[in-house]
Amino acid sequence: MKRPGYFGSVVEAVRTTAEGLSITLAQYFRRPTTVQYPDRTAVPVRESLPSRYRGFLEVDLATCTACKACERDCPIDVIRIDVEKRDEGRVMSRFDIDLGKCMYCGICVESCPVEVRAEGEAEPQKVIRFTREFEGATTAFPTLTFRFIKPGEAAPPYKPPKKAEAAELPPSPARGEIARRVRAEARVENPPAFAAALAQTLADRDESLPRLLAPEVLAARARELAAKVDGDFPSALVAEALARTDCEACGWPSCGDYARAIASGADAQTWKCLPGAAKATRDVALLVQLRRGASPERAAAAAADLVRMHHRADGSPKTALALPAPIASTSSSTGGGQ
Amino acid sequence: MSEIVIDRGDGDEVVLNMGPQHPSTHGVIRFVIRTDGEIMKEAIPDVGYLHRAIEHIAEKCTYEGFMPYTDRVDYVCAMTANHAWALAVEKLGALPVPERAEYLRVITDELNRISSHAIALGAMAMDLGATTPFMLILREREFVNELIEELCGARLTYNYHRVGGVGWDLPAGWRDKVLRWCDHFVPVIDEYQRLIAENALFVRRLANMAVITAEEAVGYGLVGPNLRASGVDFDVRRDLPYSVYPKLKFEVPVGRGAMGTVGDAWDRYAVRIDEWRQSVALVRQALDLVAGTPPEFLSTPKKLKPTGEAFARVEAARGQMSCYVVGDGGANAYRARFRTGSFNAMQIIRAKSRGLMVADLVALIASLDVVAPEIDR
Amino acid sequence: MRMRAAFALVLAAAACGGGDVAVQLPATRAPIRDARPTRLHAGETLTVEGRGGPFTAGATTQVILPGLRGFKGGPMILPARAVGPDRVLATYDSAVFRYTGSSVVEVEQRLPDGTTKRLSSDPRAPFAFELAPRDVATAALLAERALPSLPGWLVGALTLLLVAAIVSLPIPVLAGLIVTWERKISAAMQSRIGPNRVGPRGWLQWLADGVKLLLKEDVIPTAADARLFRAAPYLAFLGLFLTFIVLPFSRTLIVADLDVGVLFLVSVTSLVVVGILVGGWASNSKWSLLGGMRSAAQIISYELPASMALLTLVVTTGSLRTQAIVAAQGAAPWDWFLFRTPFTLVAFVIWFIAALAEGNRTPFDLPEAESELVAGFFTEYSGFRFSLYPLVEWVNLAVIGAVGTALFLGGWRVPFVTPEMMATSWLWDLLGFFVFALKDVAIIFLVIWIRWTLPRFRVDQMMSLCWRYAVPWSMACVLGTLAWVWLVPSGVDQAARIALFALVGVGGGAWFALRVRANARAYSDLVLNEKLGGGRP
Amino acid sequence: MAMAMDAEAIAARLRALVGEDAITSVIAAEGGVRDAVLRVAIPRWLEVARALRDEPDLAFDFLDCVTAVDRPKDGRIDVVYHLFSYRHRHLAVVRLEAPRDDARVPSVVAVWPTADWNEREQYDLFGVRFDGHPDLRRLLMPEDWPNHPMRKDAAQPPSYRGMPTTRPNTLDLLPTSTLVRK
Repeated sequence: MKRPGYFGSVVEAVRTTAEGLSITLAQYFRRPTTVQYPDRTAVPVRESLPSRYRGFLEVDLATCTACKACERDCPIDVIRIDVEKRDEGRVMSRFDIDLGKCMYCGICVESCPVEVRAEGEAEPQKVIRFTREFEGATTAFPTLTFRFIKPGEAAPPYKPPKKAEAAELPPSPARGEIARRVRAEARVENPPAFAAALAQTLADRDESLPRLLAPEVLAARARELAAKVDGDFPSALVAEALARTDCEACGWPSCGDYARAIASGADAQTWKCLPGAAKATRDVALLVQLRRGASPERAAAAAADLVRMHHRADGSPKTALALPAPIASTSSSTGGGQ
Repeated sequence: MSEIVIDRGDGDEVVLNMGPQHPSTHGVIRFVIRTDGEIMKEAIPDVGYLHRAIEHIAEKCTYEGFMPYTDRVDYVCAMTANHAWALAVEKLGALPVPERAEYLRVITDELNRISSHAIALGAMAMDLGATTPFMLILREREFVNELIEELCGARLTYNYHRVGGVGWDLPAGWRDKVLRWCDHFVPVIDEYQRLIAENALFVRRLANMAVITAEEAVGYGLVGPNLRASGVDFDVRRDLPYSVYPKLKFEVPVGRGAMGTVGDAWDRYAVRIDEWRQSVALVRQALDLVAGTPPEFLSTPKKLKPTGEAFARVEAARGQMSCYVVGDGGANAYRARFRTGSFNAMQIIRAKSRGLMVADLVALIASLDVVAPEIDR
Repeated sequence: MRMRAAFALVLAAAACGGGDVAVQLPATRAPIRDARPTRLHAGETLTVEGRGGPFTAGATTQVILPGLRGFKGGPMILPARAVGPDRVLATYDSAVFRYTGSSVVEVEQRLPDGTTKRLSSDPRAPFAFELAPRDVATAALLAERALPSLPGWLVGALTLLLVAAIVSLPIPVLAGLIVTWERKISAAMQSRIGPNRVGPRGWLQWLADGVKLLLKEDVIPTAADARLFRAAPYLAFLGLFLTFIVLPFSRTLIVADLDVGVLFLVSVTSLVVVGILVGGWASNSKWSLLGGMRSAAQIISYELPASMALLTLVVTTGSLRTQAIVAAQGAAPWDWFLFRTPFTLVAFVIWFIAALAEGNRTPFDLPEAESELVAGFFTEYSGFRFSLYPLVEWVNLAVIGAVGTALFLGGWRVPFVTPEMMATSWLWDLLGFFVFALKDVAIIFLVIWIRWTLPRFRVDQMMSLCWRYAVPWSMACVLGTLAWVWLVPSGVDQAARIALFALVGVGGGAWFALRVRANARAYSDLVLNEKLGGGRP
Repeated sequence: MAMAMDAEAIAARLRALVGEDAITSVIAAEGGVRDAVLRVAIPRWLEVARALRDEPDLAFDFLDCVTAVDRPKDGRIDVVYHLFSYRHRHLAVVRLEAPRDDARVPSVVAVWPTADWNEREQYDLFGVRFDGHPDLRRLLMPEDWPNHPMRKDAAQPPSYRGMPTTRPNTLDLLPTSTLVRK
């Protein structure tokens, strides 16, 4: 079709521009369709999502038979289940899903053989199922690895009743509860790297020896740590005492590794945390003493001596240690210690 | 991906590097433009930045396990990519598919075609400077996303089709919502046509620009809307019918050169707008017919270890997507090959870019509706 | 905010020299022969000369101008002193507002013997007086006299600086409000919500953005030409800021009512293109250079039709002074220049398109076409230096609105109020300012509205629109107006105005309203996710 | 006049046009093979291609897809061409069986321009050299990628220009409960 001529194109321009303007003005008076997430929505977005929404996965361990169908069928193996032989029989010691890598395709849910009745749901659900949780923004990447079994605990596999085949499906909590709990735990387990370091530096600005080793402060700290060091001795406790800056001044690639080395006794020199300076040495020394069963008072005294031996009055370490060759850490270095 | 070393041309030639991060290359594609400032001597595409080796992954996971990866072959129109893989594997293993599943496949394909065209048309308007049409049409796309989200739980990478059927049946009340949306959407198409398609400025930018003749289109392997805009009346849904398309009545829009010559950028734009209307009609017909089908929507194959080779074609949003599968009796595909619409459309850009202006290159890319995932896979 | 700015303008009102010379009729044998100068600023003296020594030196005398109404309503009385038998010097002490009018000059003297003598100039030849408040020059003079301790030139410079500051302080606020308004309009047109978090319903968003940009680090590319890179934005800002001098916001609210008003306006805007070109070149990046060159070509070529379009107005009014052009238009819409003649209507359209091009507004935003040139000439700018360019663009919107209102839509003319009545009290001026602001806002809305509807021109299409359409048609308008002013009798002229207004104004408006209603009814708003519902501002 | 032809008819027509030795055999469409395949002799492939496109009764004007299939067990790489005719609406599948170590196949870019990138991709991923291709460079992988990645025997290089090509599974990095108890 021939394009309009000299004057024709002027008429066309005016007509179509006027038409366009009338449409945008009509649009101007319509109600906006956007929603101001996250704080000005009528209901929390989670509740407005359809029931089949594929958000975070969750596993109801009470009804999980540890058949590992989901782990086997996942195309990118983001599910890891460890089953161990213990004196009380086959037990699941680990059920992790790395939701940072999962692509939410739903193949695991389809391959799960066990059906359950979730609270407030008409259709039967599976043991591993999607929830409508989706808010997973985090600065520490390991937070997205949901650990349905806490390290150290164990969950016995569920044995479906044989004879009552047609019996009522086993009950299961409402979808989302388990996911929210596990996500909260994951957030606690992996404090954002920079927040912890910042809080630590801000909280106790004055780190000179007189203040750190003042009798009542030292005693209070010893009692506080004694309460934490009950029988078990997770390296995370030691890691918290360090400066968490992964600066490798102690020779270990990350604070986590140095903490694990101290916890396992591989590295007895507990005063190498330069940024942590006197405060870190004191806390770690207290922990080590308490771990050996010393009473808070004797632990406080030993810690005070150790700190005075290795730190000047203002808390800075005496010997600027030459960095020894990094010792092959027991596990590959990752961000924050475990 | 190749470091294209350009010998310094004559004096006033400037070598511009457009991409791979550039607002109007629709994904990670790079163009090396030799221009004198406005008129282009040539725009050399350089692809491979989004190559995830999807075909290689197909050899590493099972036939069913590979389905979510087909979403990533063309994440703007994932449904038809699912459908291509399902068809190819079903043809390879000669697997039955229940009739209800076929209708569900057609419904979701057409809905996804509408939302994919929404991005194509909206992005093209935005590339030429009109941001309002883009926002308005994304509002319609949001409705489609919500409908499909209610059906299968995902908004972009659905993983809805399965080998031997589909993953979920229609939820309650979904059919009325879709019909309500269709009634709302048809007048919106007319408004969109008046707002931008017939706008004098828009037409002057696209009419008679980068005209692709029928021979060139076929020679360069253009498919889908790009091919039909050049006047070739071919649509896989009608001419190599699959699924239940023979039972549905629809016309195939072909470029008529309404604002310039047949096969210019405006025709490629107008053909997609007409396809919107056809897709809405298809969705309506399929929704009526699906009610009368038996409830079974998935027949999962017992043992899926086929041998042999099969070749399936699907009319995706960017044209015919062909999927060639070779099985050697194992649980994984021995070789999988996806030939997509954007892959062919990219080859014609270098030939067509000679003599265009830089602003026209942007319009040409948008009119061919090229997306990076499909080119590199 | 805008009100305080207006009063500030009044305090610093300045008018420098020149102006029309009133034609003096030969006086008959009246005792007072002449009174010079007729254009007086507060603080200047009026010399009245008598014929044949009528005055008695040393007597208490005063000069009365019955035709001009004094501040408290009576005839204007100026204190004077007789320096000789035939000369009296009267001082026009001060007036807050501008008086224009014609009046006879009378001198009244009280003689030592108690009688009063009253002499008058030729009643048949009144003098055309124009009394204006103190201009910057006289203000500086008075300031020097008031502060003898400081050197004269310093006081003068400080006064000028004070005037400049008072005029330019509201400009960033003005720009900020327009930016926020544009974001709210564009949001509504795209079914979005727009800024509604900072300040009451989002109206302080511009302040938040401004402060953010101030805090951002302004980076200078290493290979850039640092000095030019820093200077460019200020050049562009200077070009725009100067246009505020000749904009007639109200009868008296004008910084300097230059006789060459319109010419000054057209010539000053070309400084903006220098700023853009230098900015583009100095960034030493291919994209910026391309953006800068495109914008230079665009603005320079669109200056021609813009000035030709304004020329048609100058031809109709016969004066370059913006106030004169406003005065030549009536308050009623059909008396505006927009509908005065078909040629001025076309001139308005051409001027409006050219103004959009000079402001780099869609559909002419080629220089910063995101899709091709990333961000055009200000790609490399950041921080405060960057914020000057959008500031220039958005204040340019206000300038387009002001010029359009003043020259085409009857400026500050309040309907059914004659200029003389307006001269009576400052309340009318305030109302005039609001009418001006209303029309200004209407044009700004139109410019924003167009931006969110139309796509962008290609470079060659933009140039062809200028040279194949705008330039020839604007020349035709000038010739047409000449012919119209010369040939068309006033009766037909009046009828043409009403017809044009009825046809284009009322008719066009009605058709458009119908289209808007049809589009509004085309389809109903759909909400699929009832729980979340649609957006609430 | 559109008249669809099946594989046998096409093979017969090609043998008549190009020569008896051009088509080595026709694999019928039964068992796993869903579409009949024409096995063409590699040296005669360019002529066959021209005949396929120019012969009015064949009119295969659309080269749908070029695929290389690596079969180390049979010591060969098959290059499979899927062709389609818009006029006659019929399909053809051509297979060229090239030796695995030095796969050289004549390029058909002269016949179908769309073959340009298709062939470059198969060269990039499988190492099949297309003689006569105007610009046979890698299409997707970087220029200096050490091998042709999709060959069955191609090992994944541990790193490319200093960037590791594999990442440890994040789940392995987490210490399992047993480690902690020790």
